[in-house]
Amino acid sequence: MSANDFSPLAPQAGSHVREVHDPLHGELLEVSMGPHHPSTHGVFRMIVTLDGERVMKLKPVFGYLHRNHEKIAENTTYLGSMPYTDRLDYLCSMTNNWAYAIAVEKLSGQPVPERAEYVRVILAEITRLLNHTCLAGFLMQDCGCSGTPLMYAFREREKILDLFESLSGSRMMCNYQRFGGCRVDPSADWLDGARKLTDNYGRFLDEFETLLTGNEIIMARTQGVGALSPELAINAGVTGPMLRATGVNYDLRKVDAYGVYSRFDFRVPLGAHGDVYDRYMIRVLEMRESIKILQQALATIPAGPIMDPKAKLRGFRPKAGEAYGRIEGPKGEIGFYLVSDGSPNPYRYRVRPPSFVNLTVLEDMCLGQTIADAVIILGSVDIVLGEVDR
Amino acid sequence: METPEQIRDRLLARFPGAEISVVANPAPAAQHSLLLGHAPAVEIARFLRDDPTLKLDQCSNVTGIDWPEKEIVETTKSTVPDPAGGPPKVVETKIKRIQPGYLEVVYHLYSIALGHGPVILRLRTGNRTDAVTVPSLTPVWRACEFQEREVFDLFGVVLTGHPDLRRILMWDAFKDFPMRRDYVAPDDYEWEPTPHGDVLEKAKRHYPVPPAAAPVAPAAQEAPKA
Amino acid sequence: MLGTGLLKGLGVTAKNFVGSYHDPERYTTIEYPEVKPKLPEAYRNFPFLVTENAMDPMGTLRCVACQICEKECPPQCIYIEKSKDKKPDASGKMQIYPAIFDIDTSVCMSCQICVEVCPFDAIKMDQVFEIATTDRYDALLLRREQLAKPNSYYQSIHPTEAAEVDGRLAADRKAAEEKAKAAAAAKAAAAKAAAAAPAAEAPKTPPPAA
Amino acid sequence: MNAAFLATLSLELLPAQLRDMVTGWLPEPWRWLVNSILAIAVILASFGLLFAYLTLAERKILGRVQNRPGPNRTGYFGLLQPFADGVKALTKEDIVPRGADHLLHFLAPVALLAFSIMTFAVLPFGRNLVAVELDAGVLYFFAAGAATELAVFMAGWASHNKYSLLAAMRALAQLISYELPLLLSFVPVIMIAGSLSTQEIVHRQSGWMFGFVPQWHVLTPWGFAGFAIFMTAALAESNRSPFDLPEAESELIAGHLTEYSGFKYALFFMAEYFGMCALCGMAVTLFLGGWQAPLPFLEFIPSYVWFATKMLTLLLGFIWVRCTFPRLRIDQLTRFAWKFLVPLALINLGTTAFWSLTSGWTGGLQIARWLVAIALVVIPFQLIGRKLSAGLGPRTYRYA
Amino acid sequence: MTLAFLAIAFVTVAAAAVAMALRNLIHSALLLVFNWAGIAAFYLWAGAEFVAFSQLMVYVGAVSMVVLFAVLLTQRSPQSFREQPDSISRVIGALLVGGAVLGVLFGAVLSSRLAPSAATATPTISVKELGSLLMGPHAAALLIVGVILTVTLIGAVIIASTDHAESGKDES
Repeated sequence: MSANDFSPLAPQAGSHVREVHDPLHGELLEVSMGPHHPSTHGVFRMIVTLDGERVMKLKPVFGYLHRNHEKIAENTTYLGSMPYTDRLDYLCSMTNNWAYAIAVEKLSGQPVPERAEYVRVILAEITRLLNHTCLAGFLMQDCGCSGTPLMYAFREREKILDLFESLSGSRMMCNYQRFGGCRVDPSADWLDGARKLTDNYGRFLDEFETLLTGNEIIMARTQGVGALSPELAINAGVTGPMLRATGVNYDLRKVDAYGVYSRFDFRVPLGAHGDVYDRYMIRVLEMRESIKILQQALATIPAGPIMDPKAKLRGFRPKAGEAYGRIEGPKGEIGFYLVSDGSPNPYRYRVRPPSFVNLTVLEDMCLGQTIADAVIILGSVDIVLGEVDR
Repeated sequence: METPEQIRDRLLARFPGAEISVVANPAPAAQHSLLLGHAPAVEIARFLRDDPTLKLDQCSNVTGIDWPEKEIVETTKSTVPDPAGGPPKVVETKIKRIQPGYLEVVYHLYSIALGHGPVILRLRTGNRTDAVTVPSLTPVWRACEFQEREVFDLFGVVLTGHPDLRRILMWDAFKDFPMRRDYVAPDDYEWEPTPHGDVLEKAKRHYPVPPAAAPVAPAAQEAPKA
Repeated sequence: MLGTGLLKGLGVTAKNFVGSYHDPERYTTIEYPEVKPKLPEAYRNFPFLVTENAMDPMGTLRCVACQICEKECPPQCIYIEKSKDKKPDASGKMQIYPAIFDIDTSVCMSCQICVEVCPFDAIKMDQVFEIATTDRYDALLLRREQLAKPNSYYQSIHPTEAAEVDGRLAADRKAAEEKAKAAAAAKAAAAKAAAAAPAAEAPKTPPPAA
Repeated sequence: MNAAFLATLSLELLPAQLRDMVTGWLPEPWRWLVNSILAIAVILASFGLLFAYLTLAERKILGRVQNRPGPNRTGYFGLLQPFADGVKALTKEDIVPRGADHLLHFLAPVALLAFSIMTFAVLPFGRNLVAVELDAGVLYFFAAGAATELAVFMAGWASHNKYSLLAAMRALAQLISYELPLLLSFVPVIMIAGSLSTQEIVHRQSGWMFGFVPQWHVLTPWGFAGFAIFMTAALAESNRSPFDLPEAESELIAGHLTEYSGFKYALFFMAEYFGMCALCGMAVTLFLGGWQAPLPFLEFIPSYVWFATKMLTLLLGFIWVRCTFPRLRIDQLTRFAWKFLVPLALINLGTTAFWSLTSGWTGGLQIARWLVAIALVVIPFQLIGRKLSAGLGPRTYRYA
Repeated sequence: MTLAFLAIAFVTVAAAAVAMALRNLIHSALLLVFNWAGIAAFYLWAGAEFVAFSQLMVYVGAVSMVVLFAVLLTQRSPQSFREQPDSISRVIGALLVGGAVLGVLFGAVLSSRLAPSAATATPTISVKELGSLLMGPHAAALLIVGVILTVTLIGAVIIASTDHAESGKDES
């Protein structure tokens, strides 16, 4: 293969399609899908080498949305980086905030009051509902449904975003959690709104499943497509629903039991084939488990302070040292590695993004499949470019 | 889950010649790490992954850290008997020492099989200019493939043994390494007449006379609708 | 039997089609320009400076130009220049006021950290989102005059929050007055004692009444 | 208008009377010419309008299914939307790629539209409302339909773009592999009706069983199977939802229409809708009893109204399917045609043969005849269906 | 009526002639389609609707596809056509075969006695009788035609696939 001159600055003669002569297969077609392509979920580019319909090679290229979030974090205070974590995985800002807060609390040994832990669990599970609903909608849109499941998913997403807006002030950029608790204490009627949402969510999921899960065309399009073996998944650091779809029982809410997850009983669904259908089903079953957690958490949320009184808002200087905190985000294990040297700015601030690492196996899953399947496999990996490129 | 010291001893027993030491972590999380030499790094990693009691099969996070030269001033207090027989004076001698800078790659390893917590490995380069190679652990865990490419892209650490070491976030024609402490951002600057702070200084430096094309702000400042 | 999944799917779409005519749950579109969206009270967009009353905005600005928000703002979009002279604030104390207070709304991301760190409750979050302009630079740079809005406006957009802030401020003012009164009383007592003891000493002039 | 004329005025014969009134005062040789021109004008006008409002109906129904209003800004409830789209298509710049074969590039949409409109000649819209009374009407219909592949090939080849040619090949593969079940599914109707003339087929379906059940072909076991196969194949022929591969945007390429813009693209769009209307019209004629009234006491409603309502319900069915189903891959699509529809259509021929040979059975044997016919339809469907979807099916998940 | 006859005849012959002359294979293949449409028009003019529409359907619908696919699959770059005949024996062979075919055609035309000039009333034959005729006495002919068509298509594909591999080498 010729030298890799696909960088945006290198002059591109004509369209991004080049004939590549491979002695083994004769005429191969090298096509660049993206960065501006309707089905690549944002500025993500795949350089696909096709033998007719079959994918022979697939090279993901990203970095188009790279704004070096980590360099910015090194020049602002610990608190100043919190609003930027909303922009990492812009679908799940609450879980990003929580992951960052946990890492800083580990770094500085900051205790968190009971009520704040419950509120954090509630918001994380609501974000999981939101993310998995959106994914199901986008995946079916890639399969070719003309927008119907996506619109149903967005109808439910609006209800969740209204909840976030009435609590934190902004729909997607919540900037809600602080080191040692949360910024605003959820009022009683907010909690009633959350209870109403979780009770009705089961009905929406049933309707969604009758439309999609039994659909023969979807089964034909997604079963057996993009299968991933458990050994490769573990070795490639895949985490989240994509890992559990291959049958590996690894859910940080059970393994690390961070926050107050140990007080709620919920189950972790596991797949058997690791293909696109399993990833879709695992996310739907996880939504049902999240509803169970939410109902228990909303029922037993204690009163008390939302913020640790001794937590310092400004002038926050953790002692020198380092810490790696991680939580089970909707897309997988999102972790923050912080090295502090005693100054108000972190010395090194590293985000461990789940979708970035999950993309390692994209080529392994797409080899041998048709180009139409490669689009669906990418959809099932559930990437958000803000988190992949940081 | 064994403490880093126990793991170090077992490793030293297993790999006699290797230089393995524990790097303490003063933060309350107390996640101490193991500093490995370059030669045995890959074997040690493979051993950590396959050892029945550890089974660290998931490499969750690979990070690069840049430690530039640091001037360390060590003040040692020593009591010097006063020649004139008076009370012994306490003399502070300051020894200035330049600690050579280096680039460091940190691996956080977890075990999915046994579910226990992070074992942290640290690999350090010789210095920050020419000896910037570190053995890559991608052959042991494929999870490191993209993250090690990111360390190469943003820090300039050359990971030997990596199957496809290219830039991953920046475009290939990019020369510098942005995440190093001594990285100077390119001064490509578009006219923006915001009249305050460093943006103003930058504007003055670039455009002593503001270009005529600057849009003329409408005179009447209508207050935004209340 | 092959095809039952498809038929059930058709059933769901039919139910939604029919539902969209009678069930408000299934007809979620708000036709924006005609129907204004109902904003929750906690909604925040760009910050604004609180003034005590509307008549003399520049005179009763709560902000004392302490520049904490300028330091804490993550994207550094606030620019403050202190005034040379002082002016009395609500509780009568002589305070510096900001000669220049700019917020570059093209940079601001409405993260409300400035509101959180402001010790004087001088800056709060606004709820205005229709601020499109034709000019990319000056129109988006809101100056002190455009930022200043009366406390009554603050009470109209964030009622509960405003009530709580006013309560706290009133309590602080009352506490400050008692302290001032107590200090005045103590000073008066000390002055009386000093006057009573050495008759010859000229009594100190009493401090200006608070 | 004299009283006698008013008396004989019945809605049923209104169109025929209007035509006679118009051609009445013309000399003999010109009457035939004006008559056919009038028929052409009426068909073009009515189906042109139907096309316009079908695009609007599609977007409104799709909107309502997705809990949103659909276009409602142009005119009341968006009624002027089709004309707005028409003006937009007209004013858009028509880009022809440099290397394209200009003649073929222009000819492709025109040919596609011409062949689609030609198929309307034989559709029986009413009791005596058929443009051309042909003895081999159905054969003419599918002959005109078969030429659309030619136009698709021309479009793909003339765009001088590797993608378009690749997509044209895939579209041709789809059209050809669904041509077979389409033709095989109407053969039983010809076997029972005994004639290729569309009016004859509709007359065969008149009359009522037990006083109120119409004798339509769809209400017989072989007829229902034939109808189902015909509609699935019609979906594929007109590139509609589960088979809309050529215009799949999430695929690699935008199909053989990539290099078309402006009014030529609108022509392709129009040809697709005309094709869809023609196939629905033919389905109504073959299986749903053409312009027959469903119940005896509804006879007073004119026949062309019945034809229109049945065709509209089928068109709404097309739109309903488009709202719900995802897209099949190219290999699944062709495998579905060759391994599922064609065998079922052939078996359906056997069922119809059994049905027509046993038409003499009465009483108890009648029920046996129905049961055997139904069995002949359902059992192969189950067997082939299970073999087709081997390995696919709902899954159960374990919890850790 | 002769005007209509002459028009159709002219279109048919012109289409065939131009098809022969054109260098662009695709254009000539499409012109061939006009030729077949012309023949279908003849049938229609003669009142045999069934034959006209089956001609339209079979030729314009299916055989044109076969021709176009064959042209596409065996599309070789123009310069690899061999312009000059290989050897004299080939030329003589070609002429002999051409002459033989011409002789047979003229023999058949001359021997068949044309009906008297008055066009006999077109026999009103309904589709049902046509069907039974086709399935009865002429069934064998129908089956042979079907087999020939399939053989040609499979042959085209085989030639194309072998050519494809061969042509793949010399020009990428």
